[in-house]
Amino acid sequence: MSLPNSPEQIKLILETALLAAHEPLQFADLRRLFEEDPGTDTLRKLLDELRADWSGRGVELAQLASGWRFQTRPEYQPYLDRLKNEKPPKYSRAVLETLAIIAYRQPVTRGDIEDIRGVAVSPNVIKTLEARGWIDTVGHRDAPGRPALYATTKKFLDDLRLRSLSELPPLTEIERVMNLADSTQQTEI
Amino acid sequence: MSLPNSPEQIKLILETALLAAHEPLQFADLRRLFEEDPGTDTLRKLLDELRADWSGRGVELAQLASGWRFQTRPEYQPYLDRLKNEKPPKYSRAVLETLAIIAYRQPVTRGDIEDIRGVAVSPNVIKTLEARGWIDTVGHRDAPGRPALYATTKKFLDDLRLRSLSELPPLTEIERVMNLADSTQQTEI
Amino acid sequence: MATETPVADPLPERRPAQLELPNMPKVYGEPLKELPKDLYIPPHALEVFLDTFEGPLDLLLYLIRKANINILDIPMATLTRQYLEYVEAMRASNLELAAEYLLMAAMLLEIKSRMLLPRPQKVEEEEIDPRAELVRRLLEYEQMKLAAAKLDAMPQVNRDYERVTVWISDQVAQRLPEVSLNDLQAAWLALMKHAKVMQHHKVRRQELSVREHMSLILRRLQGNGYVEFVDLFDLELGPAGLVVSFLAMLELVREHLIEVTQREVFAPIYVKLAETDTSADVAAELA
Repeated sequence: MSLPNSPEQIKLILETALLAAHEPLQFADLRRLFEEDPGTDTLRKLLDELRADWSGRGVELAQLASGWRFQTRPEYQPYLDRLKNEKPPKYSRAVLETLAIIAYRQPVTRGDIEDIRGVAVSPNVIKTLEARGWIDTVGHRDAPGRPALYATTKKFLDDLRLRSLSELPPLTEIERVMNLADSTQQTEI
Repeated sequence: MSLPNSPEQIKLILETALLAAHEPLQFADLRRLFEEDPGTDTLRKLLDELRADWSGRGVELAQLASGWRFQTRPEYQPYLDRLKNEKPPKYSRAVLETLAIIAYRQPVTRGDIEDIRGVAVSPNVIKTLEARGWIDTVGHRDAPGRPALYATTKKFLDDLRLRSLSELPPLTEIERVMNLADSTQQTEI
Repeated sequence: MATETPVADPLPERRPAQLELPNMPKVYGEPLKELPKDLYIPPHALEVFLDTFEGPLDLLLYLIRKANINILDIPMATLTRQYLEYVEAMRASNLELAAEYLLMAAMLLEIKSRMLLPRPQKVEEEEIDPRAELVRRLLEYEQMKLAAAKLDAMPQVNRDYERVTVWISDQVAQRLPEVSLNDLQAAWLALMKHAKVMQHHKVRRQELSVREHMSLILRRLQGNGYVEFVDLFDLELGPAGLVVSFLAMLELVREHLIEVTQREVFAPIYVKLAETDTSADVAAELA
C-alpha cells in the first residue's frame, strides 16, 4: 500500500490503530505503524491533535502507564450499563484496604499488610487482586520464610486511568481531620 | 445522569456504545441505551448520520446481519499488520528473478527471461506480477509467435518509491560484487 | 464506612444526649424501641456488627471517632472498658471472634496498667507514652482505610468506563508481499551468479534508462497507429534525457520493435509499432 503519509493521513492511521488495539499502544508501537518514521515531534503533535479532536465526545484518547488508549468517559457509563448483563465486581473492604496498602506502601509482604490492618489477610484477598492483574510478586523479603513482596502492576494504573503512582489520590493528613472533627464538635455544642 | 437527550447527544451515546461494544449491537440493544426510547425513525436517521460522519476514516460503521458495529477498513490492514510483528509474505525466487529481469532488461519477452534464468518461466509467475500491476505488455516482438514484450509499470515505480528506473540499484555495483565473487572463486581454485 | 453502619452508640454514659430520639440506634434500619440496659446491641445484631468491622483497629477507630476523642490523648480507661464490653458481648453470643480482638484487649489492658503505674520523676520525661504505638497504628490504619475508600471512588475500568476496541475488519485485504530494492538486486545477483551470463548481459546504468525509454515509447505507440517522431520526445527531459530517448528509439529500430518512415526529405517522420501489418492479431491478443 502506498498511501501518501500526509499529517492528516498519519492521524487517521494513528486513530485507527488506537481504536482497534486490544492493549494500550506505546510510542514505539505507534512509530512502527509507518514505513517511514514520521518522527517523535510529529507523532506527539498529532496525538495531541487527535486527543483534542475527540474532546466533547463519549470516548477519549488517554495516556496511561502502559501507553495510549481510547476509552469511554465515565459520564457515559449509565447508558452503557443498560446494555450490561452482569454487574462488575464490587470489592469488599478487606480487598480494598489490602489494595490501598499495597498501592501506597509497596513493596509489602502479607505480614506488613496484617500489621497495618490488625487482622489476618485471607489468601483469597490476595488471589482476587492477583487475578484482576492489579498486583503481583516483585520479590521476596530476606526474612524467615522469605515472604513474597507485593506491588501494584501497570494494569492497575491503566485500569484506574493513571499514568503513574504519583497520580494516586494523596493520603489524608489524619491530624487535620482530627482538628476539623474537634472544631465541628465545638460548634455543635 | 441527566444529560439532555438532544439528537446530537443521542448520536454521541450511540457512537460511544458502538465503539465500546465487543459484539455487534442490534437495533433493540441501541434502543435500550436510552431511558426514553428516541423512536425507530430517529435512531435509524442518526445511525445513518453516524455512518456518514465516519466515512473517509480508518474505521467504519457497518451494518451486519447480527447488528451494527464499528470495524476497521481493509485498506488500513497493512498498518495494523505492522503492529502484529508478523513478517509479510514473500515472493518466490522465480517471481523476484523474473521481476528483476523485466526491470533491468525491459522490454523483454518470456523467451528472454527463460534465456537468462536458464529455466522455463511458469505462466503463474507472469500472472502474479501482472495482477500486482507491476508489469504489463507494451508490445510484441516481430518474431515467430509474436511474443509479448513485458515492461515494468508506473505502479511498480510508485510501490518501490522510485521516480524512474534509473534509481534502481546500478548493475555496475552488482558486477563489481560479481567480479569479486569470481576472483574469490579463482583464488580458491 | 463504619460510621454509617447500623451499630448502636457505644458511649451512652459519657454522652447522655445520645439517648435522645435523633440518635436512637437502629438495627437493620429499624429504630430500637427499647434500649438494652448495658449495650445497645441486641444479640441478633452482633453478627452484623462483627461483619461491619475489619478488625480490632477498625472497632477502636469507630469508638474513638464516635466519641470524638482526641486520638493523640486517648482516655485509656474509657476506651478499654468500651472495647471490652463489645468483645464480651460477642463472646457471650458465641460468635466466632478473631483472635486479634482478644489480642487487642490484652494490649489495651497492658497500656492502661502501665499508665497507672507510678514512675520516678526523672524517667517519666524521657519515657515514651505507652499509648504511642497504639496511636501510630490507629493513624496508619485510618489513613489506609481512607485511601481504600478513595481508590474505590476512582473511575475503574468496566465499572465506570470501558475500553474501546473496534472490530478489525474480517474482510482483510490480502497482504501483498513487499519487495525492496535490495530484494531485486539480490535476485539479479543470484541470477548472474547462477547462470554466469555476465558477459552476455552486461547492462550499464545508462543503458537501463535507455531501456526505460524503450518501454515508454512502446507504451505511447500502443493503439495509436502512426505518431509523429517529434511527439515522442518530451522536451522537459532536457538534453541528456532527449539523447537517451533517441538512443531508445534507435534500439527499438534495431530490435525491429518499431518502424520509422519518412516519405521524403524534410517531411515529417512517423513512427509506428512494427506489427502494424498484423494489428488484427494484436487486437485479438489484447482482447
